[in-house]
Amino acid sequence: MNKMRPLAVLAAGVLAASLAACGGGDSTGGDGPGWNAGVNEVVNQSDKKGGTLKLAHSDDWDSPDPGNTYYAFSQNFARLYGRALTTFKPGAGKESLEVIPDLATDLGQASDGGKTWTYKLRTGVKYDDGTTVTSKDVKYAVERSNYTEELQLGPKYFKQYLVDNDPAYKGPYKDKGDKGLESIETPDDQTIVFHLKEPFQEFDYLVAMSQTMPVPKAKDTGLKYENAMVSSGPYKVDNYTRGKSMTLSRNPHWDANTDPIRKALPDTIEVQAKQNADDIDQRLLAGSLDMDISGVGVQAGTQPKVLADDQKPYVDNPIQGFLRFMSLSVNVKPLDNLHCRRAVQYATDKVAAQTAYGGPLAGGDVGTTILPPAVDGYTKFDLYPQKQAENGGLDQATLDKAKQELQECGQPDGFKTKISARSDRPKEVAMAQAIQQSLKKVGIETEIVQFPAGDYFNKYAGVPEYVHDHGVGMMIWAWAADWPTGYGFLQQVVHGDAIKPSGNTNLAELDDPEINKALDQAITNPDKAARLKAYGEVDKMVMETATNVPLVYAKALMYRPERVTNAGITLSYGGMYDYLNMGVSE
Amino acid sequence: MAAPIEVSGSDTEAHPEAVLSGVDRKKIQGRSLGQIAWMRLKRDKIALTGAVVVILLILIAIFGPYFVQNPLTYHQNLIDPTYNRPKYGFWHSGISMDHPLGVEPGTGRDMLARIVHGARISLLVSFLATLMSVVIGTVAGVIAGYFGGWVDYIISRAMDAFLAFPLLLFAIALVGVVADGAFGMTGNGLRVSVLVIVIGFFNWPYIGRIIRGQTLSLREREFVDAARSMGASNSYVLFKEILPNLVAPILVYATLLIPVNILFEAALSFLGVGVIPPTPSWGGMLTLAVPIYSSDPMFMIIPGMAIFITVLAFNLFGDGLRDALDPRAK
Amino acid sequence: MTGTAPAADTAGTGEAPTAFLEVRDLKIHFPTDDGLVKSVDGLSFQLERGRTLGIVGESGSGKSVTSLGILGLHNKRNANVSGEIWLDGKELVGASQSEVRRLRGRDMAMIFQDPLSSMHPFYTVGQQIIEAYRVHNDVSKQVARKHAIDMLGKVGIPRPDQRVDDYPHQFSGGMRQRAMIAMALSCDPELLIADEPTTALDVTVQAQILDLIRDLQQEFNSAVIMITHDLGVVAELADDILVMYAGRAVEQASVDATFHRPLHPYTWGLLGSMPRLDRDRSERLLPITGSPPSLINVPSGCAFHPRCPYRDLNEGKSETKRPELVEVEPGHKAACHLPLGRRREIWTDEIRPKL
Amino acid sequence: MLLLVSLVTFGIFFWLPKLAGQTTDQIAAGYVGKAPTQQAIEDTKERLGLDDPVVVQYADYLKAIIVGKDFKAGPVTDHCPAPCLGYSYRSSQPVLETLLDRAPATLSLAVGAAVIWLVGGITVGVISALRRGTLWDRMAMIVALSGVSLPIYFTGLVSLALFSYSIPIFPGGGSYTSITENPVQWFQALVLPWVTLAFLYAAMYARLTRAGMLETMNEDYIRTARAKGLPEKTVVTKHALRASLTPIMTVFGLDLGLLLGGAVLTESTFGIPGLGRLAIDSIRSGDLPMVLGVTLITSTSIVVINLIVDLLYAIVDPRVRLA
Repeated sequence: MNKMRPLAVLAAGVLAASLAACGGGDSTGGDGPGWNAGVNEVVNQSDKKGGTLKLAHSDDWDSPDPGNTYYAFSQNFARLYGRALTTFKPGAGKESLEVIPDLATDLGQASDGGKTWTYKLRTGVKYDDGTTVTSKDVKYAVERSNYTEELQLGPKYFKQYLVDNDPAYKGPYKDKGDKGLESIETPDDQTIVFHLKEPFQEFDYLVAMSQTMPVPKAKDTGLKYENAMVSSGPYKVDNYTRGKSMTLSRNPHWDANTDPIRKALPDTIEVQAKQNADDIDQRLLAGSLDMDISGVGVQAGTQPKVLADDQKPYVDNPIQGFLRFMSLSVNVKPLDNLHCRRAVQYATDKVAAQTAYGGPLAGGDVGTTILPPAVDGYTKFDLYPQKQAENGGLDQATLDKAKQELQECGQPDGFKTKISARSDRPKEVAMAQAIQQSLKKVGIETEIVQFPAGDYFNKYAGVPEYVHDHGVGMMIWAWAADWPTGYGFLQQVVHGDAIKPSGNTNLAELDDPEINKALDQAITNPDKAARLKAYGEVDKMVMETATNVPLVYAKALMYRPERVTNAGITLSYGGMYDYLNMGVSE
Repeated sequence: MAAPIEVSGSDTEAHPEAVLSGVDRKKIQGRSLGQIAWMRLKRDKIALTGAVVVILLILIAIFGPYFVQNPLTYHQNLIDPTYNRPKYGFWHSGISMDHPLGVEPGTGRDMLARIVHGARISLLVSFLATLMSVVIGTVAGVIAGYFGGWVDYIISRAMDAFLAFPLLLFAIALVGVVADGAFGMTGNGLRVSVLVIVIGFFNWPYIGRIIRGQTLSLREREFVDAARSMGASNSYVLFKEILPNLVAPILVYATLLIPVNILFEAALSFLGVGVIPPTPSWGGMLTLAVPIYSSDPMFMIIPGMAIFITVLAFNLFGDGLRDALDPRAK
Repeated sequence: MTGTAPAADTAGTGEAPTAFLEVRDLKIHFPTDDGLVKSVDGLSFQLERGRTLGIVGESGSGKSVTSLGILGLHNKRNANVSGEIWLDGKELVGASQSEVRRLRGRDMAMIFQDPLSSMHPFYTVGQQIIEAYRVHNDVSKQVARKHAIDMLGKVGIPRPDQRVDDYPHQFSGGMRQRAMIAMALSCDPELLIADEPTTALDVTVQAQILDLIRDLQQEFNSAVIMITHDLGVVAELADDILVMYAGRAVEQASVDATFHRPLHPYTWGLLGSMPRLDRDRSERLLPITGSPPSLINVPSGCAFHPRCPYRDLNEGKSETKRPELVEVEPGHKAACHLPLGRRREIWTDEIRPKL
Repeated sequence: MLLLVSLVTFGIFFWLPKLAGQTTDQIAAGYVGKAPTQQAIEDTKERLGLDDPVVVQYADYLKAIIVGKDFKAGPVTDHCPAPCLGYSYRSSQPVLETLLDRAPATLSLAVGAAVIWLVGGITVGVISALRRGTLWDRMAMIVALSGVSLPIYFTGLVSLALFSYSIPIFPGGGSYTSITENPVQWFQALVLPWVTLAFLYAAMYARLTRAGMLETMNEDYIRTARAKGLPEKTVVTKHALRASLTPIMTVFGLDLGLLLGGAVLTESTFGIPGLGRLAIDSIRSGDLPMVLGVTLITSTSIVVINLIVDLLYAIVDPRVRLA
């Protein structure tokens, strides 16, 4: 599992188009909407109801419980059986990044300088058991997902930003008082008010998370809720068997009048879990399957097939929300020295890394900034320009720069350290090997250490103490924003406050007062344009510290079978197809 | 899977006397077990082929690495960025004059070099592991078989228990739990030793069982009684009478255990708990080949065949050796 | 002693003989890694119904191979068989396997040395007899079972109706051998070959089994070949005796002649090495010196010469010329270079007294 | 026996990590999800009882098996009746339920393959034994050796590449469906796994059978059977083969037992959702109760099958007395 999958990524349509171009040119031969057509607009637009939408997953949900999940695909898909206060506009490219009201009638009303947010619920929204949705259910949903010890899998932003009770709130399962979390008020069944510790201008993005999908207290069964979920969306979950499948059918009590954004086209939706990845691709190409729900693109083995002229028109190659990069721990010698870090910035052959990860199409574009081009606030710059020698590898000039930095660092002959990667991510390990090779050229000797992805952040790379003790100077990983803004992307990675004893996400342990301050100010700023500008500047400041080596902006080859209607890449869920209005043509 | 004890049924079906009075006489005229074995082995063309290949492999494992290019050197220029696989060579294998077995997708590292270095790891691990199994197995087997009674009972039950474990799972788990830096070792040094210990430790019952059986029967033999009756000490009987007679079976089953262990090591690497990259290993190469095997099968075939040929060679040789040395075939 | 009129005259002519069983110039050779093993090398004899032929010799003299050869039980793949075996007017060496198979068990049966290993451990004695009976007789299981019980009764097994369902390992050695015999006789064969039928048994039982065989032979009037290295046994049972050495017959005569007027040094040796309880022994036994010859490189000339104390008495013929088996007295044949008279002297003067 | 197995398993998974120097905090950190605050870690430790000494944890585990156990799922508590193998650390599913849910796939795979390899292996073995030294025999034995020399995941991939992708006769990996759902697809999906798995084992059994036959064909009672004038066919099948089968039964018991614990490599190669894959996944995700569960199932099936084998022994070989 990737530590974090994006809830949203911002990208300019123009950009997407240009990416499409560098992604292998336009459709050649074959009919169909065309290569990369789904990146900018929704393909096969249709209102035809009926049929069965078949999806498959090579793995399984962390949990389909809206209050206990983190995956992007899960957030994307949960909207079929649940309605959060807000959501992202169904569509492709730029428009897909717009936050719009869903369960709420309108976006949040900020007051008190952005510390208080008020939402009004739509009337007449019913669960699949016929009961009516009230604001208490939303409150309860947030409480159970953020404050209980049982539901651990989802993000904990509400806990982080909302004012806590005094004494600390123990969550609805332990705290039997009827007040619950006092910082969420529900003056009436249609109104809900959130009180934040600090001004926070991007709260509308936060409540777009599946964690605000209403859960009636009476129906909550904690960890077992995933097997008996109550639906507030157009579909109800008929059954979910972990490791096997989930089937959805229409929610008889869903009323289109209360829901302007959903089309609810298929009669039934099936998801098979734990399927063989290659087989998923085969079935996609054969037309017996409609979607790979995980949205990570086709397997390397299928790549040649989908790039063949007859298939290419059905392929999109969108930028995904990830930055794949290498953090340099400022607390591991000699990387505590700026110049040693800068040396690494130069000496790391990013093209080699890119190829190792799958090349420009399946791997991604070479990265030079922390913010991926698809994230709002991205400004293009390259502080450590590299050049390739004609027969592969970095050219002498670049290597000389690196050597010179090593000189200044006092390590003219290079140094020794460790590179960490996730053992069950062959491509990441391949990347590590590529980097190991290129660093060797300037005398930086590295040893590759591998850890299981499951424990990467909670036990190893994400545990500063471990990193220091074992001298793991370089850590390869990937990161995507939890909500589609520069803040959502940067805060967890570069803000001093993000450093945690375990499950750390600021792997470089960068704690620069300037950077921290810049971020803190940005988020309190109601002016969006100003915020975006600030994110770009923070990005530059971070790159100045050379603590993180951007490797690639992730991209994937996504297959869009002919019979699938309303297929568009939504950047808000990290560049996968938007499932909200997907249908099938018979 | 304990190898079946095969009798190469000698052609004496209907005329025991004839051959006894015939062949035996000659044997009595000073033909040692070794000579007989060698004589038989020489006649067994298949086993000989196996033996030759085995020797070749060992030579390759020892000296090969000095003759091939660096298995870690990248040849990005050989890789087609769009498909992320070699630009030329049939099946996009990248086979060429400089790269007889082609190059690896993504990195363009020389396959031949990786196979050769892989052979080194594979053989190193399986040999050491086998050695370990043989030592534990022999000691346990002899003790159980020779002293019998409750000692035998305990050891036998232990062997049963071991055979009842899902070894692969345990191996994976064990390699997993041993964190880097444990026992003051790091990187591949640690990993290889862990692999050796895990594989070796889990395979000893196979040897143990056989040795126990052999010892049991030996213990009843006249010459042992004779020695005992002359008041020989246990240790004397064990080392002077029993062990020498166990050499043949030990040799045979060690040879037959090596291929089993090679497969075991490959399987572990395949499941991602083998030696640590960039050190090449055959199983590891197969893992990388899995996602692309349907489009570019060469990267699966080459390491696959490497494993196959090696294991087959050892099996053929070990088989012939057994037929040649099998006491019952004498 | 018409029973064993010399076969030499009709040898190899290919036409059916008068005798019930006639073996002509039988050769059974086994090519092995170490050379050609001549287990049987030109053996001829004949046998009538109701009579018993004892074949004696040391192990390795080719006795058992002969018997297996007659039944066609030698390994087809690696044995070269030549010569003729006539059973009741049918030639067996040339006959197809299936023909011989059909004869086996019905016309000729065999009793083996070790009854335990010779009976299948997984089947009851009854099953094995029934099986034997039903191969050759198309009868219902019940009938066959009935027959089996009768047979067991005949061979003197108490409570046969119960024992029939026992497994071999539940029988005592003697009982087992009786069961074997019952099985062999279940289709009342005309030729019964007993290969060391008593060696695996203890002495008291031996006698009983021998009696049993004798009685049954009288009852069924079958021809019996008794293979043994124990002259005592043949003395008990046989009418005639064939002494084999290194795959050839060296002496062939009636029991009486063999025991009282043996005309071959090897026979003397055998007699000499046989403990005689019926008379007080003057001296110690006279074992034959040396060990049996290799059947791969059989000694030149007389195969026995390396061990023969009288080899120097024939102007070196022993080492060069192989002595033919010739009739020296009516119905008494021997293969030896020693002049007949000399032989008689040696027997009467030197050997007999010492026995 | 089972106790021993469970004890060792428990030791390896619960005790060894501590031995390797991990603190309970670190261990717990593996299960807290993505926001491992100290609070969360404490909660998790308490929830999973990781702070107790390993002995106590083992005792609890056994207790659960005997009397069952309650599981706090939040607002509701869930009772898992004896024999309770606990709950997954990851998915919070009852272990036994999951095992039973996965077992059919593994069972189908193992049994189907077993049938093929027994029939195939024994037939080939017998023929080779009878035609010893002939070309057929040599070929058969070389093929057999190749069988045991091929890594199953390699044969699996090759067979998939050939018969599923190049020549699409059979469905690709991961197309397993339960027999109750769709018998036809169940069969189609399992043909390749069966054959690949059977190939490996058939090879072994062919060699076993051949060896056994060669041995028994030298037995006196075979000569007797021939002497009775039995047709060669009867001699071979009824007398020789039956005697040769006993040693094979023993090995078969062990193999089948281990297979029922999940053919790890085969299942992961063909994407069959059986116990083997469950085991691998669980080990990777450190889902100890699951791992324990699978190991126990495996050893149990081995013990049970060996019992059956012993019984069969007594039936096949009258000399064997049941103790």
